[in-house]
Amino acid sequence: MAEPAALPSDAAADPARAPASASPSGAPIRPVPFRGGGFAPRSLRFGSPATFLGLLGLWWAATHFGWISPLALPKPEEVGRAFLDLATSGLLWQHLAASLWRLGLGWVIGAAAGTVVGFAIGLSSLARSTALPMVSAMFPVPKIALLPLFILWLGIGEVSKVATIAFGVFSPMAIAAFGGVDGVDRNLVRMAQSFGMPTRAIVLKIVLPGAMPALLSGARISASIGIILLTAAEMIGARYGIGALVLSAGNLMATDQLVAGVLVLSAMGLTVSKGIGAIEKRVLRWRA
Amino acid sequence: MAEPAALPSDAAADPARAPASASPSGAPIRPVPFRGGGFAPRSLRFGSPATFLGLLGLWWAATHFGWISPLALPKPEEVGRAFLDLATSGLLWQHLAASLWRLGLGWVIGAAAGTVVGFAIGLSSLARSTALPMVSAMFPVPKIALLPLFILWLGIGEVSKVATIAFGVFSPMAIAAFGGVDGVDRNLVRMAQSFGMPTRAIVLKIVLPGAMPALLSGARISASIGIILLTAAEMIGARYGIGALVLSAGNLMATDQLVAGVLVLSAMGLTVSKGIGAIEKRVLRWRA
Amino acid sequence: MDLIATGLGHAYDGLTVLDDISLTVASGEIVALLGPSGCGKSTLLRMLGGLERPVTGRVEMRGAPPAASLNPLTYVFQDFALVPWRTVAGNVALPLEHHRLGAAERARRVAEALARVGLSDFASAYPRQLSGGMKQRTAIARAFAVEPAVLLMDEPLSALDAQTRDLLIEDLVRLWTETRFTAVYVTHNVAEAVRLGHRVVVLSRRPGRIRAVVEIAEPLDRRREGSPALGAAREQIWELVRGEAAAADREMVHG
Amino acid sequence: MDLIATGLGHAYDGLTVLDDISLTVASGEIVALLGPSGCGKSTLLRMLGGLERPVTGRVEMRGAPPAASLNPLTYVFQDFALVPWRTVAGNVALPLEHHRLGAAERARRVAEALARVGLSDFASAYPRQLSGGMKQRTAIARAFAVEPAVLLMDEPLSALDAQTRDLLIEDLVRLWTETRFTAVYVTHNVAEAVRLGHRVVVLSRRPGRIRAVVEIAEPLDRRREGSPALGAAREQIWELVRGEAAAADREMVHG
Amino acid sequence: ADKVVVGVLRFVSSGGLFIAKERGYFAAEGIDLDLQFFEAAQPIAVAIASGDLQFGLTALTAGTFNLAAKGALKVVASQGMEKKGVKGNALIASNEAYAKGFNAFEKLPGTAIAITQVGSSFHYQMGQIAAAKGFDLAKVEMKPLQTLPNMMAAVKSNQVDGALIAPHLARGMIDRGEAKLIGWFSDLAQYQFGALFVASKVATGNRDLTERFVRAYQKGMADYAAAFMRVDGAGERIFDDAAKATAALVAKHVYPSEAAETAAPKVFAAAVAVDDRARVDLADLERQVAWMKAEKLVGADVDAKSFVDISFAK
Ligand SMILES: Nc1ncnc2c1ncn2[C@@H]1O[C@H](COP(=O)(O)OP(=O)(O)OP(=O)(O)O)[C@@H](O)[C@H]1O
Ligand SMILES: Nc1ncnc2c1ncn2[C@@H]1O[C@H](COP(=O)(O)OP(=O)(O)OP(=O)(O)O)[C@@H](O)[C@H]1O
Ligand SMILES: [Mg+2]
Ligand SMILES: [Mg+2]
Repeated sequence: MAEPAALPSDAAADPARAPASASPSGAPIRPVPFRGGGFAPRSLRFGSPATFLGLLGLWWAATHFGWISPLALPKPEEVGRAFLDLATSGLLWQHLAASLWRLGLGWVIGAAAGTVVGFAIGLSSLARSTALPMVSAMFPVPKIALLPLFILWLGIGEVSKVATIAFGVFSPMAIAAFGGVDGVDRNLVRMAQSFGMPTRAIVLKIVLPGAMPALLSGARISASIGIILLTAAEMIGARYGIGALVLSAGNLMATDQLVAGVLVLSAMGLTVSKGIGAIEKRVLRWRA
Repeated sequence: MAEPAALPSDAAADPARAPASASPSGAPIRPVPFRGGGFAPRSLRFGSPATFLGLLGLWWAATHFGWISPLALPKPEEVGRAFLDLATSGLLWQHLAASLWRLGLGWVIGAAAGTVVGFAIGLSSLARSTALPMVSAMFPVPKIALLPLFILWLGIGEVSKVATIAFGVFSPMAIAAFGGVDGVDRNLVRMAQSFGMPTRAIVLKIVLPGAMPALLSGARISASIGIILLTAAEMIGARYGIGALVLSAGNLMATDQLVAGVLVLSAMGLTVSKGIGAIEKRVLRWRA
Repeated sequence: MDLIATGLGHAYDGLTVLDDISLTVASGEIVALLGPSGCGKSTLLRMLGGLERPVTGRVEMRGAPPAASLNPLTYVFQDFALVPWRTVAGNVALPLEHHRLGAAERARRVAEALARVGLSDFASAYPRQLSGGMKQRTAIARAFAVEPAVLLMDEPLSALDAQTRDLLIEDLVRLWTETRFTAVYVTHNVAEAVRLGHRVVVLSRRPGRIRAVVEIAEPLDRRREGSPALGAAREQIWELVRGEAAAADREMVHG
Repeated sequence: MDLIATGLGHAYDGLTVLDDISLTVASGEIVALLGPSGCGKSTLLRMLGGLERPVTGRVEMRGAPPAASLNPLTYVFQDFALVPWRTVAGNVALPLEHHRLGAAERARRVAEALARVGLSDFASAYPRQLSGGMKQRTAIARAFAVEPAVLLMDEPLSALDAQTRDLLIEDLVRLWTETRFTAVYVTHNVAEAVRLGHRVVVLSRRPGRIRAVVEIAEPLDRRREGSPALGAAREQIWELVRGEAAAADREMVHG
Repeated sequence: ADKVVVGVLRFVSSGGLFIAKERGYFAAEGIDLDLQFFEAAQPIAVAIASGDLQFGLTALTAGTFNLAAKGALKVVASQGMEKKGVKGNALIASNEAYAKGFNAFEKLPGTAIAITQVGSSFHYQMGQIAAAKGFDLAKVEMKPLQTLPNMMAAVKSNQVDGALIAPHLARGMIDRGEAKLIGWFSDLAQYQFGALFVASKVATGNRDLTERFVRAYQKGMADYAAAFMRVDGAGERIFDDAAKATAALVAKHVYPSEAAETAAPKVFAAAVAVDDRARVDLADLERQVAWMKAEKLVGADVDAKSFVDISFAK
């Protein structure tokens, strides 16, 4: 079977073959120009470290050659020293531990509530008519503006801080979950129904895994928002916490500490994002 | 052609027909149970006004029957009075005008920059390797933490306020645009290439409209984030602005004004969202 | 178990899709439903299976389903409807999981169903790794795993290419010869209808009405490409559907 | 204008997909490319049209394309590739817009192309409002609007149902009789290949090699269902592809 | 011992409390004091209202008046004050504005002045300056910048014409040539800007605890006054070893990460005037409330008498 079958007209291998209506074989021959390709960017292997190194270099040059006043931006080595001071004194870990704990708890509560409400919106007309407008109305409410009320309601302890984060995480997560549920292939649901699967099983085995990609991307966004809110949450009576550190550095105009703290927050964001990426890879193994 | 053709075996209209292998015609007959339906929630017509009225009623009852201390939450009528005072004194419009102007300008700048960067990330490997990590690193940076630096760099005038909003809007918009470009059907791009369309035309006529749904939903989210940041932006040296109003109400512990201001922000968010919904309906007419 | 439809009619938002369909599917019989796109074939099948409530008329079962049947009326969907996050075996196990079966019995049923369609080696593959024909075979295995009394198949082969389709038709004929399942087989492919149907019910353009019922006496396992009886039935049906198809194809979909 | 491929080969990340394909498509000729799924038909067509760079070998054009041709090598895609946000007329106009044509000339070309495929009444409909056959006809109109020298068609009818496909094949035959276009027609449907090809090139399973080239002398417009010449060619080709298809269908897609 | 949580800012004006804690005056009264530090004044009052804190030492602002008027907290003792002869808050001008002629209190109309927040003590002081110099406060553009560092930055970079700012910050800026002095507020008027607050529940329900707390606090305030308020013949305050030792106690809380040698002089320089028995000047508070009412910063129903209890600190 591997050899071409010998058929009467097996002449394709002869490029000079010229049927009746063909162009004269003496006509000029031009190659077919390439016009495809592109529109498929890839992440270059060392792109992201190179970028960060480049930015660092730029920062170094800008502060050392006086392009930027030292008031406006500390030198990289000052920030590095501030960071080292924090790390060696052990303060960094105390700050980090306090923040991570608040962030983790607030995010879990807010994300869980958001997911449940988002699922309800995605599955029930009643929830869609009542909870959806509430979620949409709550999203643009600035959490810092509500801090005085949060203190009155929940005190200055951990509760109000965790609540600030949870509250901020809730809306985007609910919206993501709702979109995810809405996007679940209804054919799969009909299939499950056609096998007489009970509603509970359909929600758990069809809707939940089907909404998982949306939930994970919601987790990604809401984690970023949670980190942003850390600073707002730690405006109130926080002794430790990266947000508190950054705020007090701002109050003292200690720009080196300020920038160090901001970089820590940014690194936290990147770490969480990488972590979710890893989870995605595992949980969504079934995709591509 | 409308009449069924008279064919030898046209006996389907006779339900009593029983071929050789069929069940005995005396066997018990049961209806086929219905097991479909559901999983298709709709927004009920008066759901959202009913919800808001219900919440208002609850609020009224909670504050009037003393379930919540008057310190923690003002009565609805107090908030209404505060709102009316603001409206009749004309202050509300001054605040609103100042905020809308900042929000509009900041959002346009941030969204435009985000869209351009997102398109670059979506189209070029270089941008994907450099700009994408930067955008991801910038997203979780809390803008309030940077306020002291923003003041140093951009002063306490309108520039720093607009920049705060633009900066906050930039990342989510870039991520949305990038996702939108990534999601554009590559077959359409190949089709355009196969017709020899120049790259510029492909970007404008294929990629841009194809990414439009994602851009609009990015606009929706980033507008909410812009409104949230209004308060942060107006922390500094703003005499007018809803964010400044809310902050100073918080400073004065004038909870009635505070809640009125927050409701205005929430209404702004809902209005913007409705507006984008209307644009969606027009621009995405070609869908469903 | 027989399936009996009486005076079925359906409309979506005032658009009448089906009108006065009466039809009996006897036990062990394959009824092919043929009609142009949009004539309501899928709607009819959904009503037969209890996934859609008929606007007029009713659907009934006569006689008890076999005791082992977990799901008397079982669908095979055009788009396979495989759950992408489950392996082949997981997909076949899905409809068994909410029944009280022992783990061993469940595993036995899955293994048996996969063996029947020749996919035993692919039990732990994900749907994305399968060719179209294998996907559809998985869907068929899933349907057989619940021991259906009646199979409701909605264009089960239309997503496949011609050669693969041919292979699966042979699979189906073999399965029918072995198990004598009952089926309603929706298609708009005349050749397929003639190859698989004991009777072919031809529907008109929307609103779908029964235009004709063609009975094909030749036993399934003896039907061949060139056979004259099949050729005659095909010609006859082709004449019936041709004009309708051309008209239906030139219709704009509003909405 | 002739299209000449010499010693073409391709590989994706080390996976050899095509091997040593040499082929000449003469002006006015329709070459049908037949082969099992995954054998590299689309890859070959993309290389012929300059959308993919061959790893080995080269593709050339001999002779000048007609002066009026805006895009000598023009595709018709399997999934239609209609831009959903443009109307039928807008889709047909799309490839004309970057050429220096007067607005009147552009409108004339669009109207003529739509008239040729019988879609003049649907000029302002959006793709979502069209049936599959109409979508494919729009895609064909778009291809004709640029006056191609060679049409490259990648399974242009495989997304359509059998009846609609039949109607479009007749359309294509009529169009060829009128305009004598040159085409490479990729398909995995033997009947289609035999109906439309002056020559049928049969590829082997991956890596695709030319297994055979079957020449069919009968003029396109005289080919009929039952004709013995066609029947013979079909049988011959069917034999060639059958075993390969069964094997290809049982292959798991890795990746 | 009774466990008591008190909210406080890391300011020298809270020095009385720190001294009392360090010298064991609270322990002597059977109080186990837990200091809870805040970044801003406002949340201290809110936290007392919410029940998280029993006591708080913070500024008198429109916000605290509004909260107090709702019955959640009471003022029982005073904190810092502006007093003739002791340099308190200063009005400074940015170099640019100064060069353009902003060199006296009288030139304030038409300028943009940085304050912390609307309704803050700085805001009130601007009102008092306007009253003393007889111009309309509305003619001054008030720029709320939330924090003192923000205000400094704005003055330094000439983004505002001037600021009313704490004395040690003002001195530093003037010394470094970043701003010019217009004048000291204490030259114009006298007033109390901070107070010891107590939750109403504690003041009425546990009068004994409140009395013991205030007693301990008063002792600390007496030490504070003795250490920082003694003046020599020229009116300059005397910084001797005793003052240095006391300053070191305060510095422990105000500059927790700095050594006492460098921090103590800073504390001394930043010391504001206090009443040595921490008495509340009810008439002064009534004036403050009246002014804020006029500016619509507090509700019309706010009355100082209702939340000030002068029976503790006599
Ligand atoms: N859920 C629905 N809501 C509204 N209209 C519907 C719905 N489902 C189907 N229709 C319409 O009802 C008609 C019949 O649909 P149906 O899917 O039953 O046709 P069909 O014969 O199966 O067509 P096809 O061959 O394309 O699968 C079509 O015009 C379709 O647009
Ligand atoms: N962009 C790509 N990257 C990697 N592998 C590819 C790519 N495109 C195609 N392939 C692989 O190359 C092989 C041939 O693909 P191609 O699409 O050319 O086959 P085909 O004959 O057109 O198949 P079909 O009949 O299914 O359309 C397949 O195994 C496919 O998985
Ligand atoms: Mg259907
Ligand atoms: Mg292909």
